[in-house]
Amino acid sequence: MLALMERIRAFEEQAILAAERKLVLGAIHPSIGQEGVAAGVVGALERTDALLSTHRGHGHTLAKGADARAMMRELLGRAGGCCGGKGGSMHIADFSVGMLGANGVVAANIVIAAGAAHAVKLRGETRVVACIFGDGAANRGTFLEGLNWARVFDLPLVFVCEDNRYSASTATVSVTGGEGPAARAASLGLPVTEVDGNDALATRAAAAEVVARVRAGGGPAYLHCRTYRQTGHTSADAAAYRPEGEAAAMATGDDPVARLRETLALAGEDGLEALHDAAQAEMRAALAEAEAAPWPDAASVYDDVQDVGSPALAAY
Amino acid sequence: MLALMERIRAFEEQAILAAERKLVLGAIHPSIGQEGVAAGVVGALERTDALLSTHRGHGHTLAKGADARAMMRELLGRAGGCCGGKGGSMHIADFSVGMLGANGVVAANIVIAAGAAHAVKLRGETRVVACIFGDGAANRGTFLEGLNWARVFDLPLVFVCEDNRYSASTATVSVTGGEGPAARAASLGLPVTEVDGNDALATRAAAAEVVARVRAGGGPAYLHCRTYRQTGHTSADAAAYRPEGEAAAMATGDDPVARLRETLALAGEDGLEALHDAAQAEMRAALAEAEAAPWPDAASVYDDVQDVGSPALAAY
Amino acid sequence: MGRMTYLEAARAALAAAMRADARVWCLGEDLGRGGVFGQYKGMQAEFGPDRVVDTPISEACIMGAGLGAALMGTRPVVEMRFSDFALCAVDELVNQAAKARFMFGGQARVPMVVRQPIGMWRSSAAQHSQSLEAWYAHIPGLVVVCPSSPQDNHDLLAAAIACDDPVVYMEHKNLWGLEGEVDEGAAPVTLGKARRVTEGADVTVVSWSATVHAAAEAAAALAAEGIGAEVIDLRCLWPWDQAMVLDSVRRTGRLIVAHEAVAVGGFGAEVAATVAEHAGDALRAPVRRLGAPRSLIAYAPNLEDRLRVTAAMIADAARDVVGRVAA
Amino acid sequence: MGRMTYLEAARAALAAAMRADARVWCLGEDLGRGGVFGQYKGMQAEFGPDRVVDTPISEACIMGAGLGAALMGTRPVVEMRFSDFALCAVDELVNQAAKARFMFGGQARVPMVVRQPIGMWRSSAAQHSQSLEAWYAHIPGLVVVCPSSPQDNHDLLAAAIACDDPVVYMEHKNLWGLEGEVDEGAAPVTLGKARRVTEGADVTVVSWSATVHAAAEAAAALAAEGIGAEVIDLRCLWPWDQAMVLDSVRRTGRLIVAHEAVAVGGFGAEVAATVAEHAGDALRAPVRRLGAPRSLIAYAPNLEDRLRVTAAMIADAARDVVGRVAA
Ligand SMILES: Cc1ncc(C[n+]2csc(CCOP(=O)(O)OP(=O)(O)O)c2C)c(N)n1
Ligand SMILES: Cc1ncc(C[n+]2csc(CCOP(=O)(O)OP(=O)(O)O)c2C)c(N)n1
Ligand SMILES: [Mg+2]
Ligand SMILES: [Mg+2]
Repeated sequence: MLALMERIRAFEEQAILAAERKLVLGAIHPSIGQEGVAAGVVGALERTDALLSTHRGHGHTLAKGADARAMMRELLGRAGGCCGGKGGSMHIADFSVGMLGANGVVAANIVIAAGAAHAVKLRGETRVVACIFGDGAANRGTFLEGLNWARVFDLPLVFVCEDNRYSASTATVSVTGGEGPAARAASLGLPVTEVDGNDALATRAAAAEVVARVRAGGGPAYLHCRTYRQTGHTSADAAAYRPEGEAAAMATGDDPVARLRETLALAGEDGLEALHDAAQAEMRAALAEAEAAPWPDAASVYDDVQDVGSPALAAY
Repeated sequence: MLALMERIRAFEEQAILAAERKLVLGAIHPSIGQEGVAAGVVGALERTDALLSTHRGHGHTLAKGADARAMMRELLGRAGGCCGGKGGSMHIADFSVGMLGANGVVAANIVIAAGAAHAVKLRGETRVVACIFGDGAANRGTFLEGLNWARVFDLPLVFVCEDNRYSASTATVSVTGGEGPAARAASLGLPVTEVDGNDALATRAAAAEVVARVRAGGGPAYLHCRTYRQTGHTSADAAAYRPEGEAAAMATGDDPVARLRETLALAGEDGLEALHDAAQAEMRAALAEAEAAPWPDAASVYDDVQDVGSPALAAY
Repeated sequence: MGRMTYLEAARAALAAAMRADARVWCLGEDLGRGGVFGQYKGMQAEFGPDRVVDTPISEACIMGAGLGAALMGTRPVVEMRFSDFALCAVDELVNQAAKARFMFGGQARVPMVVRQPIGMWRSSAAQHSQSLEAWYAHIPGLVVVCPSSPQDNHDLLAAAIACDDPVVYMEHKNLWGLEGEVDEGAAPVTLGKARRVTEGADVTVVSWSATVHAAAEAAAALAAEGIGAEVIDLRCLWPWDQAMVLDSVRRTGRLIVAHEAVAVGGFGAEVAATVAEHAGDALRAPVRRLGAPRSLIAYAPNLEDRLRVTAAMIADAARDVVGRVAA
Repeated sequence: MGRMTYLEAARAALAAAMRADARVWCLGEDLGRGGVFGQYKGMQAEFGPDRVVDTPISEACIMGAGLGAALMGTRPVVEMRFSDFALCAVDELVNQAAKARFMFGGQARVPMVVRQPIGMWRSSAAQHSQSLEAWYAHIPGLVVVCPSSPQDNHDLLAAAIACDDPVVYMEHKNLWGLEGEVDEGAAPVTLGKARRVTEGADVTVVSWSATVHAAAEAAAALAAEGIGAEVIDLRCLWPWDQAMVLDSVRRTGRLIVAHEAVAVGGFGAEVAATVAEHAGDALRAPVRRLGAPRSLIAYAPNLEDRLRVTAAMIADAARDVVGRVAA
């Protein structure tokens, strides 16, 4: 688990570096500080389970088993990217491992996940669908429609709220009525579990229990993970909207990677440093390789639009 | 209050008759059986308060003070209709009495009402906005967005759910997760009041208390009124989807008009029959007058589109 | 072969597809009771509530769930009841379903049909009468189909269900009761092929959906006056049969495009502009478009009628362009 | 007068309107921090959080609340952050705001401006780069404005705020930093009036928003070759300045319409079709439209670039139509 979290952090660090070097083209939303949720929750899924993620989904995607090199190529818009360089960070996906995509539209993945779970139920499969979204997403209408749908049709769907307190530059509580997303999920008939998302082991335990219950036909469930993003909203956001010292305090006092490392060290695990170094090396190599990779074939701009009709510019 | 409820019922009866005689052009959604909510809730509002209604809003509109003759002309699409014959039943409105319109889109009025209340707060007025919607509307995303908005901005807004158990031909509980709209409103931070909507006096008392609290700056509130529609979804719907005898039982055992009449009779009120007869006469006259009214001036199809530009067909 | 209505023809095609392929299912409000117009009558009884699904009033989730289920390999037919209500689910259709295959580099396929009943229908007024087919023709990734006859509603719906990309399928509410011969065993049609309704040498009249019948009526009147109008039913607005239209206009030298939707920004502009660009030299008279004025659809019939494109208007336009010799 | 950016010009116009009229206010996500691009920088400090409102991420309610507040007599400026997110609020804009005045027989007025930043911008990819102005031009009841310069972004936003009907105001994300002279005291402009960017006798080039700059660049290149291109910036797509365009085409005999949005179903089709209909006889060459292919906007720059309409493409099209003598 620590290996995965080190890899996620290393990937994000290289991605931020690449962004600073203008190799990453669009905006990226780093998940540094939220590795406990990615490893804890996504780690509790089977490879054949489906996952729908958000604009801040690098960690989720890695945790589901996607290839870091293909992901980094995607961030750099290069051929060989997991989406052929067409999607970028906010549309990163790897269907081969059940990662049905990040999403550039907040809370849009909630109703899509309802459909994915509906298909699983329709075909009587034992797969589980997981849908991860942020605290800000709970204020869009799709939150109500998706959770209600999952409850009404009794679907195998785990809704995971990655609550990092912020919606871009807005403190989410300031624009969220009532007790928050968990209370809303309960009012829609879903059992609610809350966990310290920065305690990776506790998160994994909670997630495992919820996923098992859902896989056994217990119906949809809601898992609320309190966490914190240590970077700005995007890699270019200085996040001056946050109280003085908050980010620093979280980075030192409540860092999921550090907390797990300490726990394992206490338990006598060794070779932990090696995990860190291996992760750093892997992701540095991924960036170097991505930087050297070619651009996608220009003609691919007309591929995968639709089978009928020609998207090519008519002879105008 | 009984006078108003008799007038609402008489209006609906004449409207259904007009529909059967093909004088009413589009579909209408009668509110027979729900007069207690209209009289109880809307009756608790001031003339300067604002109301947003639904596709089933004839009773609300009358209760807010609109002229029955202008409403009947609108149902027949005639000149002199409260919307000039352009809106019809599903877009009936009378801004002069603060009735900001029915709505052909379920739950669309909830976010519009949030804006109306936001304007009231912005200008520091003591007006209240009321938004009435059906039980089915609680499954659209605008329910969550509108109630959350009202709570976050602490708006003078009363959300009223007219729960008649059905969403067209679907029993709403079958497609509603959790405990229902009231529980959802509570999860969004709104105080909830529930009342027997077919007990007109109890509904008026509950509404008066809630409206007073809201007017005094208590923030948004939710009022759940249990009621029943004695007709089909539309005047042309035989409603075979309802359990055998349910409608008949409600019409005899739980009719809001009959219940109020009995209560008033018990209290020694007299002249109640006269209210019924007067209402019937008023609405028969309204229909007769509407039937004789001219069609709108054809050129008005280009009026009230927008000030700039010409909607008229270009010289094609 | 059998005589059936436009509505029954679509129901037959959907039922046949569901019998043939277990992946095909449909979802929407009140489908159990047959759907608001009856297009699903008896289907829940035959296929069960798990394949003919009654949904909450949650358009964003009806559309979004259709997409999610399609990504997982099922083939949903999403019923939006009125095209106007699909405006509550435009992010799900346009930002998500239309873009998934491309955005994810071909990993995703979205074999989803979105049924959106369009058109003016017995004073439904402004929020229940719209025809926004031009919107979806403008969106890369979406196929757009507008059937005008019972046979087409059968064949085109079958083709749409068989298509592996999202199809916006727009039936016209005024045509539900239109009767016609339907061969349920007809050869499958290709999406994008138009249909020549009448032959004619003097003017090409392009249309789709309900307005095809007004065009055919106009052609009959014109024939009696010795004017040969060639009526072409596009059937699909993307892809659309440019070849058939350009070929016809090169023969007749005159184009009229007629549709019910607002003329400004209507798909008629795309047809007229394309003809002007690629067959401009063959034109013996300026192209003509007939569509609704840029006003709203009123409840009162006499106001609603002011927005209609009628057979008489089409015939007049034809007489005008035919009467006019090249400048 | 002062030199300022396209972004600063709009901020100046909004601030001036808010100072002059207490009914004007603005709402959207993260406005307190200046808005995602900085268009609201410093405004919450000046006007307070009640008139520069930070909203939840609830696009349907941001739009719906704007409408409700407009119905009650305030004049909201609704910030949608990206035009793509407005697709989460199409019912509120198109079924409700655009129709309220007409549907309610003139009882309602909706003095609301909906700011929707459009356009390709630094690999924002498919869900953050769209230009759907053609959609809203097709909707009765909506005014559609697409500013291309700092002065216009000042004057047109002021005019939009003063308009008593809903205006879809589409600023281009790539123009935020464009600098220019802005006279904050300039006479108010009329919505619907186009702007002649260059004079020319040989070909009329119609455009709007960011593509106006590509057209102007092409005109400069063509001038050097002795070809006079008359570039017209429509500024408004509804109402649009048909008179200026038709007059120009009657003089030059040639039309090119160039825009960033997808060509199929783009507003260029409306302009081209209208010219073909009303000035067809003056055309010495077929009309030409330049717009994006009907594919999706990719993340990789070399793929994104394949969808751009460039100055070179416009110049080539001009050379083609000028070189071509009437058939
Ligand atoms: C519908 C929509 N509105 C606005 C945005 C712009 N946006 C992107 S991320 C974001 C904040 C989301 O906050 P949250 O859901 O808590 O996720 P986090 O970024 O905290 O992981 C916003 C407003 C968007 N992408 N989609
Ligand atoms: C967004 C939307 N979806 C569907 C419809 C069609 N429709 C009209 S009324 C109705 C049922 C509404 O039920 P409820 O909200 O309980 O109101 P009631 O009719 O019971 O008063 C439906 C599905 C609509 N008008 N708008
Ligand atoms: Mg967050
Ligand atoms: Mg109901």
